[in-house]
Amino acid sequence: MKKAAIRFILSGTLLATGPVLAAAPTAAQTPSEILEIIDDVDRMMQGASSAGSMRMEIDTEHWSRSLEMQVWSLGTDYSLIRVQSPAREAGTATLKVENEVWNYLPRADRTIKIPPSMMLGSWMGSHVTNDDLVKESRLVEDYDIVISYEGDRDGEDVWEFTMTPRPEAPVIWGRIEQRIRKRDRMPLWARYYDDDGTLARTMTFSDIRTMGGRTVPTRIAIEPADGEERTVITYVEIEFDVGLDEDFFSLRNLRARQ
Amino acid sequence: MNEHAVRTEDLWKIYPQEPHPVEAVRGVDLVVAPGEFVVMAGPSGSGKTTVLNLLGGLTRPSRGKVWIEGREISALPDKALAKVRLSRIGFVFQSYNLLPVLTALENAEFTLLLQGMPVAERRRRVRRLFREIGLEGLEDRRPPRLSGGEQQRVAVARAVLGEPALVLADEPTANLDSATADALLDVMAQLNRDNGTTFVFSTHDPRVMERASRLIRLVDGRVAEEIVSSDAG
Amino acid sequence: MNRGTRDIWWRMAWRNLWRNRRRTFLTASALSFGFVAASLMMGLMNGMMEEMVSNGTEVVTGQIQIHAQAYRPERSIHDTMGGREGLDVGALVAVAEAQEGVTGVAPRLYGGGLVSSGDETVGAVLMGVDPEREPRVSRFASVFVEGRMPGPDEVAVGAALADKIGIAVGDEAVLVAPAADGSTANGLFTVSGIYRLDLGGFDDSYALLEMGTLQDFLVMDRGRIHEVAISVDRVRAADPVAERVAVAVAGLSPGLVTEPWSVFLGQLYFVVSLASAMNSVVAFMIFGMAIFGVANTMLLATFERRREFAVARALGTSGVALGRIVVYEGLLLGVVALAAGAALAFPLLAHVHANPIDLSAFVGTYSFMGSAIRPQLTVEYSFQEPLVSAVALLGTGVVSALLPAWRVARLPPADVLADR
Amino acid sequence: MIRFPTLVWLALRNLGRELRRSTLTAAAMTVGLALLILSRTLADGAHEDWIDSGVRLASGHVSFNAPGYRDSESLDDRLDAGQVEASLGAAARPPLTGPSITTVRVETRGLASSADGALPALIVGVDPASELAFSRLGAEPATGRYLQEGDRLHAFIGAGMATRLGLRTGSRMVLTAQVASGDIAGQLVRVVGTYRTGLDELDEALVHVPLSVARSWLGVEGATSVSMVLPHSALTDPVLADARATLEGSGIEVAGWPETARELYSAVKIDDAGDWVFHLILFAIVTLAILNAVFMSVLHRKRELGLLRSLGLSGAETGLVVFVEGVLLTVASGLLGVALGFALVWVFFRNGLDLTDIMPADITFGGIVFNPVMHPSIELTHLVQSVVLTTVIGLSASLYPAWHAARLDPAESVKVE
Repeated sequence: MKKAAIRFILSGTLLATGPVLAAAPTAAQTPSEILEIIDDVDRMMQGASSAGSMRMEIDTEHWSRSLEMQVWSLGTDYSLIRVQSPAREAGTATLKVENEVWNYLPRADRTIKIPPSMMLGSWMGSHVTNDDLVKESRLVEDYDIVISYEGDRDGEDVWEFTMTPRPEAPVIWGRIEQRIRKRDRMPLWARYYDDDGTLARTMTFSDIRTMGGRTVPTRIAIEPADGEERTVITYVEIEFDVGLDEDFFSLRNLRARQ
Repeated sequence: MNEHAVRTEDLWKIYPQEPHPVEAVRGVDLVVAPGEFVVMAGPSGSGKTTVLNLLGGLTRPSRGKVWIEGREISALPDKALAKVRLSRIGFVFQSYNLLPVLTALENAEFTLLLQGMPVAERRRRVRRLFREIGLEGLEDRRPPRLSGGEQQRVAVARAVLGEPALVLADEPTANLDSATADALLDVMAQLNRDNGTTFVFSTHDPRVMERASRLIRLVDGRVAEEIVSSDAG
Repeated sequence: MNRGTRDIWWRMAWRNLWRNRRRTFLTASALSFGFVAASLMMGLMNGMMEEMVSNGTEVVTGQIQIHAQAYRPERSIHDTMGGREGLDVGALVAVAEAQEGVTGVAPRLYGGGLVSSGDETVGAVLMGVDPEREPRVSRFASVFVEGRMPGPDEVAVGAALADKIGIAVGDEAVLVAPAADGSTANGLFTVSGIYRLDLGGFDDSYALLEMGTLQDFLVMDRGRIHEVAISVDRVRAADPVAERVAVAVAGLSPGLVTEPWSVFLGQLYFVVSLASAMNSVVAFMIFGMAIFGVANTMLLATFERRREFAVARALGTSGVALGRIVVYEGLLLGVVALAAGAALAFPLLAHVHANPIDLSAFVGTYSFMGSAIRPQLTVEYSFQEPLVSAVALLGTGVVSALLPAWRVARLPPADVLADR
Repeated sequence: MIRFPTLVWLALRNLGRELRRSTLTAAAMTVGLALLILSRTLADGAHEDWIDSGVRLASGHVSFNAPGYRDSESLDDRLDAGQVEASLGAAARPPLTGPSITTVRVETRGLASSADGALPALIVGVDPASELAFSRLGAEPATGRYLQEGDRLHAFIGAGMATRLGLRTGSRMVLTAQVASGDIAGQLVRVVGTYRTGLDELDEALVHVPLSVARSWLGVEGATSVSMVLPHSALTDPVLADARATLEGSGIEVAGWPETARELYSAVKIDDAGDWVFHLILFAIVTLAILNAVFMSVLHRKRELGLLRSLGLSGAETGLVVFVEGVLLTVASGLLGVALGFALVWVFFRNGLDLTDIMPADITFGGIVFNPVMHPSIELTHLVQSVVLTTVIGLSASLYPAWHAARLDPAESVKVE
C-alpha cells in the first residue's frame, strides 16, 4: 500500500524531484506536457547521490515512537539507512540494492536478507513495507497520467495529475491523484485509491524548504485512510552530490559503518 | 338368587369350512340347576366339547345365548369373559393340560393366583385339598414327573380351588385307568356334595354316566335324550 | 395384580426359556455375539476418536485454552490477557491448577518473526513457554530429536525449520521480530534443541523460547501472556472442567475467555460427534438384524406352546397377561445374552485395550485433520457404548417378542384346544 | 436313493408350508444382503468421492513431474515443453484414452496483494477448458465465472482470499512470485470469479490464472505438472504402469495418487479397514440368523422328518432335504437381497444420501471437503464378494441343521409330543 512513498525516502530523490515521477522514457499515452515535466525531473536525478539524516515518527494504535536515522542514496536503486536512536535500536541498518533488502542487526551482529515471504512485513514498524522499499514501480510505465486540473488551489498555481494504471500494469492501486505546485514542481500531496475508488492512503508533503542547496519538502506524512495511525518522516539535513558510488552500498558497509 | 347355574337358548355353533360349513351344535336348549352333576354323552363329533366350550365362554355361539348364574356371557367382551372364567368357572380337560413349567402346587394355585389371593391363604387351600385328593407330597413336582391320574387330579384341583359355581370337565377320565378314574370321580362327587359345585361333564365313559344326576345325550349337535337319575336329587 | 401374579409371569417366562436349551443357547449366542460385536466396533471407533482427540489436543493445544477476549481471530501480539497491563500469571496458573480435573497448565506467549542462520531466513512463530509446565500440556518436550527445551537466551526449533536454514544444536540463530513497542527486536540465541512433532506447521515454522526470554525480547512485561493451555485428566470430558476454570479465573481479570477443545477445534468435535452417531447406526444395524433371528425363534417357541397358552386363557388369564409372558421371555433372553455377552466382551475389550491392533503394516503413518495418528486400532473404555449396546440388546429381545406376544394374546383358546 | 428332484420338491413343499418362517428367514437374509450391498456401495462411493475430490484439487490420480519437483515444488524442477508433450502423449495412450481428463499446470508459490493487504498464495496457471473439467473449482462459482479460453489477465480465486483482500469480480490484484530467472516479478490480474470449497487453506490461497499468463509472467515454457483425473481410481495402477513404461528414460517422473496424496490414501485405507470389520460382523449376524432359522425348522419338524425316515428315506437323504431347503432359501433371499440392495443403491444413486440436515456445511475431513450428499459406487468385485459370501454363509449355515436332521432317530422323533 505504500509503494510510491518509499521511493522518496530511500532514494532521496524526492528532495530533488518532488513528485512521484521517476521517469522512464517509454510513456505511451501520457500527454507530452507531462512527459516534459518528467524528463526534467529525470535529468536532475541521473546519478544523483545524497547523504543526510531524518527522523521517523510512528503512531499506531498500540504504541508511538520516534527514530533518528542516517540516509545515503544513489539514484533509485541504492540506499542505506542506519538508525541512530533510540539507543536500543541504534546501529540497525537497512540496505537496498535493486530488488533485494538486507537488514543489519547490531545485537546479533548479523545481516539477514529479507525472505520473499516477509516482503510485505512492516519496515521498522512503520507504515512502510519491505516490499515498498524494492518496488521500483515506474509510474510512467505503469500509469496513464492526465492533468485533471490546472490552475489555482489555495492561492497556489498547481497541476493535479490523475494516474490510472495501464491495463496490464502490476500495481494494486485503482487510481492515484497528486497535486504539484507549478512554480517549483514541489508535490503537495498524493492520494491513493483502491479499485473501488475508495481512498486508501494519503501522503502529504510539507515544510518545503531549501536544504543542501535544493528546495525540498522536508516533511512527509503517510496516513492510511482507516484509523488514526500515521508515519511522519522529517528531514533534518541533507547534502546532494556527495560523491557516493555503488561500492558504498555493500554488505560490508551495512554492518561496519557507524 | 339364580335358579339356574347354566342356561342356554337355541345354541348354535357353525364352523365356516369349505365346501360345507360344519354345524357342530344345532339348537341346544339346556338348563342346569345349581349343584347338579350333569353328564353330556354322545359319540365323537356329536358336539359335546363344543357345547362345553360355549358354556365356558371359550368360544362364542354362532346363534343363541348362554347364561351363567343368570348372566348372559355370550354377549360379554373378551376381558369380562376372562374374568367370568376366572371367578365362576373351572375347567378340566381331557389331556390334563397342566402348564409344564409350573409345579403341581403352582398349577393348582394358578387360578387363585390370578384371583389375587394372598400367598399364605393359597398355599393353605392347596395343601388341604391336596391332602384330601391324595396329592400330598407331590406339590413340587412338575407335570412330566406326575402320573396321568395325578396330573388330572392337579387339573381338578386347579378347576375347583377358585370355588367356581360351575366346573366344566371335558372327558376327564379318557386317559385314565379304571381305578384312577374312579378315584377322580369320587373326588369330584365329593366336591359336588360338600360345596354344591355344579359339574357339567362330557364323556362317553359309562363310569362317569353312572354318577350323573342327569344324563344328556347329544347326537349330531342336538339333544337327543335326557335321563334324570332316580337316585340323584 | 399383586406381587404373586407378577412373579408367576416372570417365573413362567424364565422356565420357558430353559425348556429348549439348545434353541435358547443359539438365540442367546446370536444376541451375545451382536453385543460383543457392537461393543467391539464402538470400542474401536472410540479408540480411534480418542486417538484423534488426544492427538488433536495433546500435541500442542491442550484441551482447554484461556485467551483475552480480543485475542482471536487476529492473534495480535498486543491482545494479551488482562490487556496492556497484563495480569498475575502465577496466580492465574495457580488458580487453574487448583481446579478438579486439571492436570497441567501452561502459559504461552506468541510473536511473529524471522529465524535466520547464515544466508537463510524463514518466517516463524516465536512461542514463549514455561519449560517446567509445558510438558504437562503439550508434547514438545518429549519429541526432541536432539537437545532439550530452551533455557534463558536459548531457542528450540522444529526439525523442518532447522533443515531449511541449516542449523544444529549449539549453533546460534538470529531472531528478528517486531516488538510490542514497535521496535525491531533482534538477537542471537543458542539452539538448545530440535524437536519433531510430525505435525505440519509446528515442525517448519515454530521456535520455542523460555517465557521470560521472549517477553524481554518482545519488550513485554512479565505479566503479559497470550494464552494459557490446560490439559485435563479425561480428554473427552473437558467441558465441565472448562466451566469450572472459567468461573475460577473470571475474578482475576476481566475479558478472559475460557474454551474447551470442542469449541476451538470445532471441526474435530464435529467429526467425533459424527463418529458417535455412526456408532448408534452400527448398533442399530447389528441389532436390527438380530431381531429377525430372535423373532423367528420366539414365534416358533410360542407356536409350540400354543396349547398351554390356550389352557391359561381357558382358566381366565387375559390375553395381555399371556402376551406379557412372551415379552418377559424376550427380555430374559436378552438378559441372559447380555450376561454372556458381557462376560465375553469385557475381557476382549480389555485385551485389545492392552494390546492394540497394529495397522501400520498396511496403512503407513496417518495424519488426520492436522493431527498425526498412530496406525493402530485400540479400544477405549467408556460407559456409554456398552450401555447403548446393552439397551439395544434388551430392546431387541423385547421387540422380537412383540409379534409372538401379539399372536399369543389373540389366540382363540377353544380352537387351539380342539386342535382346529 | 430317491431322485434329487423329489428332494427339491419335498424341500419346496416344506418351505411353502412354513411360509411365515421361511419368509422371516428369507427376510433376514434379504435385508442383511441388501444392507451389505448398500453399505459397501455407499462406503465405496464415499471413498471414491474422497479420492475424486481429493485428487482433483491436488495432482490428479496420475501426475507427471520433473524429478525432484514433488519435494522442491520449485519452478526449477519443471518439465520442458518437449516433456510436456511427451507426458500428454503418454496420457492419451490406450488404455489411457477414454473419459480421463488431462490438465497442464504451472504452479508456484507467491503473494497475492491488493490495496487491502497481501496473502501468501498458491498460484496455478491452468488451461481453462481442461481445468474446469479437472478440478471442477469453476463448475459452480460462488461469484462471477470461471476462466475461459481467451482470458488473459484474469484470475479465479477463493472466496476466503476475496474477503481477506477486499476483492470482488473485476477487482485488480497483483501476484508476486519468484520467476524462473530468479527475479521477483509482479503480475496484474483481475478477478473474474470466486469459488468456495469450504477448505480455508484452499479458499484463502489457491489462485487460478490462465496458463499463458503464468508462462509469460514466470518465464516458463513447459509446465510444472501434467495431471490426469481418471474415470475411476481403480484405473490408477494400470495407467501408472503404462505411463511409466512409455516414458522410460524421458526424465519424467510419473506418480499415482497414493504417493501424491498420502494422507488421503491413509484415510481411505483406514476407513476401508473399519468397513471390513463392520461387514464381517454383519455377515456373522446373518449367518447366525440363518443357522438359527433353519435349525429351528428342523427341531420343529422332528416328527415329520422322522416320518420321512420311517417312510424309507435314508438319514443322508433327510439331511439333504433340509440342506436343499437352506439352499433354496439362500438363493431366493440372495436374489431378493441383491434386488433390494440394487433398488436402494439406485434410489441413493439417483438422489444421494443427503446428510445436509444433520451436518454443518463446509465440513472438511482430512484435507478434503466432506460431501454431505453420499453417492454409492458399485464396485463389481466388492459386490461379487458380498453375494458369494452370503451364499457361502447360507449354505454353511444349513449344514449343521442338515447334519442334525440326518442323525435323527426316527422312532424317537415320531414319538415326540
